[in-house]
Amino acid sequence: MAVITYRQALHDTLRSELIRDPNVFLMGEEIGVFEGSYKITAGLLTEFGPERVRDTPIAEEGFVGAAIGAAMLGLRPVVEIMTINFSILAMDQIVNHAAKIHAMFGGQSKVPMVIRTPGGGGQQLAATHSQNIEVWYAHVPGLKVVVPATPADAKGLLAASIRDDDPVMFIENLALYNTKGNVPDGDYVTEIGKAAVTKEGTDITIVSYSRMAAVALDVAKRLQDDEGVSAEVVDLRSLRPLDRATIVNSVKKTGRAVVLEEDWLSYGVGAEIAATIQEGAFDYLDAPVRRVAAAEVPLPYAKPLELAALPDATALVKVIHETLDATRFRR
Amino acid sequence: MAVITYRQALHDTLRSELIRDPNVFLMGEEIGVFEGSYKITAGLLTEFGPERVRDTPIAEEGFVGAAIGAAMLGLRPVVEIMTINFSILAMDQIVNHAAKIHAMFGGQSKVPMVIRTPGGGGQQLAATHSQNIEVWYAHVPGLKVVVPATPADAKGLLAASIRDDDPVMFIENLALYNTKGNVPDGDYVTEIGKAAVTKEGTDITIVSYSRMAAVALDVAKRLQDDEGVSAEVVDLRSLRPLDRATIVNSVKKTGRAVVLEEDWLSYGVGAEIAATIQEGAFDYLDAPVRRVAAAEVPLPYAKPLELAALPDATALVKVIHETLDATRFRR
Amino acid sequence: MPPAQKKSAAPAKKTSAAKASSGFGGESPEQLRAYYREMQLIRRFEERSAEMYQRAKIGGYCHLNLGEEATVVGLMSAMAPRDYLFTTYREHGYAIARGIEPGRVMAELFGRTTGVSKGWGGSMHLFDVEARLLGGYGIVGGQIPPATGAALAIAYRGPGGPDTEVVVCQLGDATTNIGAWHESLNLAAIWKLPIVYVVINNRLGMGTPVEKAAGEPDLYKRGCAYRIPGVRVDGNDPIACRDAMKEALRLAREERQPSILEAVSWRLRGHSVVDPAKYRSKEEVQRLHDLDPLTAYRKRLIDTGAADAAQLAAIDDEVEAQVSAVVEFADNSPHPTPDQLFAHAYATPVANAPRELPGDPLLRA
Amino acid sequence: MPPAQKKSAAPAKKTSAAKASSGFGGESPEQLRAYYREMQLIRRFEERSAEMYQRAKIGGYCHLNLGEEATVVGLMSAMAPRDYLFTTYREHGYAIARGIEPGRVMAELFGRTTGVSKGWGGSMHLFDVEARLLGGYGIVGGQIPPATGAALAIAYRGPGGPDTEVVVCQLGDATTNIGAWHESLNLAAIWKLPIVYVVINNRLGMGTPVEKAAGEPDLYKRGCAYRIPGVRVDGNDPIACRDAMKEALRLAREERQPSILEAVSWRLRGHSVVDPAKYRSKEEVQRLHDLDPLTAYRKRLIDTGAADAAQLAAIDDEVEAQVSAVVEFADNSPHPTPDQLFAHAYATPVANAPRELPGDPLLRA
Ligand SMILES: Cc1ncc(C[n+]2csc(CCOP(=O)(O)OP(=O)(O)O)c2C)c(N)n1
Ligand SMILES: Cc1ncc(C[n+]2csc(CCOP(=O)(O)OP(=O)(O)O)c2C)c(N)n1
Ligand SMILES: [Mg+2]
Ligand SMILES: [Mg+2]
Repeated sequence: MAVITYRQALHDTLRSELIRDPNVFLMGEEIGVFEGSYKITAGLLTEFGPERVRDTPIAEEGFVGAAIGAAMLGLRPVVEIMTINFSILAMDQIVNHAAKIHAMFGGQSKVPMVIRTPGGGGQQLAATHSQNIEVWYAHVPGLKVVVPATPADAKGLLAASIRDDDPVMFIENLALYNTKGNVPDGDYVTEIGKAAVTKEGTDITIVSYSRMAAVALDVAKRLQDDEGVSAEVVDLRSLRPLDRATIVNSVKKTGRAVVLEEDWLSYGVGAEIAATIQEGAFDYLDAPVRRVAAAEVPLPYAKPLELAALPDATALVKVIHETLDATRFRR
Repeated sequence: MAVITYRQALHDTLRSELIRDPNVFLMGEEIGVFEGSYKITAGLLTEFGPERVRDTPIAEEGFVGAAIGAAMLGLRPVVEIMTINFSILAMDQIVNHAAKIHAMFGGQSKVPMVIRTPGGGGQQLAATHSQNIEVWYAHVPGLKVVVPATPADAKGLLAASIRDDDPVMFIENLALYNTKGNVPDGDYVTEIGKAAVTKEGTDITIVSYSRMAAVALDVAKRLQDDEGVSAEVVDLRSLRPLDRATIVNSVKKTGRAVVLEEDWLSYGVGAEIAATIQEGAFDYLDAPVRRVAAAEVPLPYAKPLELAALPDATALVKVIHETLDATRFRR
Repeated sequence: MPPAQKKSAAPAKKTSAAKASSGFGGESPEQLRAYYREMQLIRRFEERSAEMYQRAKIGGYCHLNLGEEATVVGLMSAMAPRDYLFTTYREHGYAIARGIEPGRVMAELFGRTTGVSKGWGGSMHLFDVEARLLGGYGIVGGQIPPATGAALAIAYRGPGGPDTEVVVCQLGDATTNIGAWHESLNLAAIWKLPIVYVVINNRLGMGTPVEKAAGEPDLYKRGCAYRIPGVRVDGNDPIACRDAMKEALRLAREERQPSILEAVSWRLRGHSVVDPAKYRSKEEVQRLHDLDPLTAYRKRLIDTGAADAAQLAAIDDEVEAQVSAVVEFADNSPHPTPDQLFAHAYATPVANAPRELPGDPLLRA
Repeated sequence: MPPAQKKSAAPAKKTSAAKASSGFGGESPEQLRAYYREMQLIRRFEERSAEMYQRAKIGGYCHLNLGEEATVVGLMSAMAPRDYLFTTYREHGYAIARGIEPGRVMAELFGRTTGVSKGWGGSMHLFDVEARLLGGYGIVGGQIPPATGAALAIAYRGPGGPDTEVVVCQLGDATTNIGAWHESLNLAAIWKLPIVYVVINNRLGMGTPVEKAAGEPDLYKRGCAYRIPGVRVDGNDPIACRDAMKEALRLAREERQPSILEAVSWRLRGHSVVDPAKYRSKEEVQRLHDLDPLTAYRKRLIDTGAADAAQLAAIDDEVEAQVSAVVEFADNSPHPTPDQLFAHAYATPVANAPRELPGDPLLRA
């Protein structure tokens, strides 16, 4: 166990997977000489050479598609797309090809590949560079969509993704790279498809993922300390598959739920969570499931506007209070 | 008023808009000489010439992006993308450009364009040609997403979309083209953003859109006739904006709701509907909102598998019965 | 058991004593007649497919290789079994010429479990791991990046040489206008990948002529933007196709030089079986009829003495019987059953994978 | 009021009697000094931008035109006010050279309401309807199809001629490898659109050299796949850039012939202000220093007698003062307020548009 950053956890896992399996290789824009836009791959070109740490031209559709073909021949490409916003250019290869090839050809071909890409807003990168569009991928059968929130999950889920025989969208978050946490040493693999209860509680369930799961945990701890409100936090860890049982069981216990998500409200991840909860825990719910999500505008550059548009701890606390009040919860 | 097909309604509206406004022009693959893959544009090349009915190469990203630029200079392009599956190749232009340009540049430029494209499964077109991915577009602020279910709405909403100053995803459905209905004569424009209650009822609300709204209406009529169950049908007509009030008001009256949708269940349109209902009509709901949606697999080619995967009237009736039974409804 | 299939490399059964002849194109009369047999097999297979579509045995979209038989047979005969092929939705002939039993191809069109893709893919999505046919693809240009990546995998594993593998990526003329082609050619160029891009120039997208769609309609030249060489060949001549393909394969195999091979031919019918091709004039239709590659090749065989009419008639009969058996095999094959719906959901099983059928409750108690 | 801005076409204020000189490149000494002033203005603007970024006055990404001043000024001086410009995220200089008040550009970088995009776009997304700057775009290649479509709109409205409009689409060297470029060039070619694709070849993507990324690194040749002509020009020479641009614009304007203009220069710093460019050797950094286009142009002015040191020093002082005023203007401008969040949600108002802030209930009672 060591305390390292989310970035370091990713880097170390890529490195150890490159060592473990000669079929694993990395590709992406500027991951080699430039060491990666966010420096996740720093040093790896020097250590593993240009065949295994492959710089690509700016051609998202081309190199993501190339990874698919390489995977069909038994390699295990780990592709970096600089940010999730640019994955849109590779969407046809991801959705119409990576996600389809196994089933559409009757199970004859595997596509063992990982696409690592960070999402997230709040960096003043403006409308086209700040999106959280993981819900699109989560909608697509054939993909696995993993959204680690902690350095430990970054490690364990990345190892699992690389060893998985299906295409995995491994979605990071710009604002998480510098966050620190305990990470188990040695070979450490976390099963895909299981949510984590990162804090137990009895009064209300907060469901979240990725960066917002960290915010949720923070808020839950504060509420516990400051107000004696016992919030349970569910960190989804993967959006597809979605661990409905863990969510529903939590709400059966608490009777109340709030979703915290960084994407736009309408048709976002929270919609599925709320829909799941109301179906799975209908008789247990004391109040509607509320969603704390981004305002529905292309994210503006100016800081005051950006702050107003993005969900945060304050908004979450407000909605928790409103939900507790609506059910006459006594603090 | 005349009874015409959905196809004819689209055709006639394109034609009358071309006549009405010289800035309106059509572009897309094979819409001219070939008269359109689904013959919506039959005859228009002959009548309006190749400048206004423009055949494009196979280059979805290129010509959709070109429509954006043309719209910025004041033209009103109406683009046909052969099926919604190919819109994925133009996704970057649609989402990162068409949807962003107005807001990202501080309101200086309008992007008055329409993308017409059919979705839908059930034609044995297999995994890559049978998708219903409108929910992705519905998630994106800056777009309007219109999903007509009837010939009348095809006409009224297409006219509205063409005259609208924002980019509109106008989503048709392969299986609707030959369906017939009453269509008002003359200039007829339907306001975007308002759902329609296509059948009133008191016992249960069925929320749907596009082809499934037609199935829902059928089922509702049958239930009324055969079993005396009074189902109300809400046809969303647009997914963005979503007319939450009409949905919620219906459920406040009926106390029960089912969503019928052709897309995959998880993170589909129905998730937003269910989430909306449980928040907006929490105290009125007698049973959980259930969703009838497609099985979560890449759609297989073989008919028995395809049939098993797609939602239909039988599944809807079953869920309606289960919902009624769960609330001890007496037929 | 599916009906037996003759590999294109195997000599056709002699049905009568052939006129003494040295053949042409450096091939024996036997081999030349085997090509004929293969072309005829594809021809009759496709004609029967059209018929089966009309009889609703086949659904969805269905695109035929009619008019491209010489190209298909010529190209495929040059490939080694170890080479990989990525192709389009217009690929029945390629599958057959790759050595896959035609019965399994027809069964796929029928959507049966005995089909090459077990009924999951249909006409547009033939796949056979053994034959190294790595897919027909329905998204225009969609096959190009994966094909390029397959070549990358070959390069990743070792340097070029006469025994190494090559990837062949087939695409249509109209497909050269899509971005994926550009990105892929560029990758192949800078990474020196063992791949041949074969452009089947049948002069039309669906109804759009190549000159209206491509800024450079001499498609073999389009590699100039990546320093990728190209060659144009008469797609109606199987020998020319084979020879050009051999050289392109050698370049890729031994020199790791990607290239473009453009084969020019004519699509004899509509874009798909449901397209009446009304955009073609009567004269055009007649001209196409005259350009039929099978007629031309047949004449050439007879003119050169590589075959006589009786031999060819015997082959025709044999093919006819084979194709009838093929259809029968497909028609007698079982349909998949709904319990198989989640069989290929994931290659690596995963917790909480959704398996609801439409109308199922979300969470089973 | 934003500080006044000199158009690049306007002669610079004479600060001392100039040596008698006929200038060069067919321009008067006044005009040549005006170019210098413009280049210097961009230089200082960018240097101050870097500084303001370090002081957290500017956020997000920030890409500078340092090293590209000669290209920017040369190209922009050839364009007519009626022409349209689509550019990239590296566009501060273009905005200034297009005649937009630098204060409004800096204010955009500061995210203020007085910014060209009212604070919505930031450094990467400058836009000004009046100046016909139709956007800086942050998605690599994203601007190319819309620029092509703008040219389509011009063609839709009428035939070419000396008074018609042209679209200029600027892109970087590494951007020539993306699919949108291919699709757009092809459309421009087959539709004969009035557009000039200007490739700013600064030899690098972020850290990747052009030779490693492009199969044909002579980028002006890449139009060969569409029969689109191309020209390469020294991007460090403003006069050469201007002249080449004039001809490209004429081709587009009068002959409706799209073309590629490649301007070769060097990026003097990192990809963006936060990139230390560690991938560059010391020698490389020194070499770049020697290639500074401002130093070279300054020397040329003096050598030819088009300016003397005192004149240039005076211009430098003037620019310095101007840029300080620019920063002050930006810094004193108001921030947008959260109540403006939905101001640009839709151009045509629509029923039921969502206007919830994070944490708001979904349906107001
Ligand atoms: C991305 C995409 N756009 C459009 C289509 C519809 N489509 C299928 S085939 C075709 C024409 C392709 O022509 P070509 O490449 O010449 O191949 P051919 O059909 O002649 O063999 C089109 C437009 C598609 N399948 N995918
Ligand atoms: C589609 C896409 N992929 C990647 C990026 C990240 N990115 C921004 S600029 C850049 C390099 C572009 O280089 P070039 O085209 O040469 O322009 P320059 O920055 O040198 O002006 C990259 C990779 C992006 N913005 N968009
Ligand atoms: Mg063709
Ligand atoms: Mg560059």
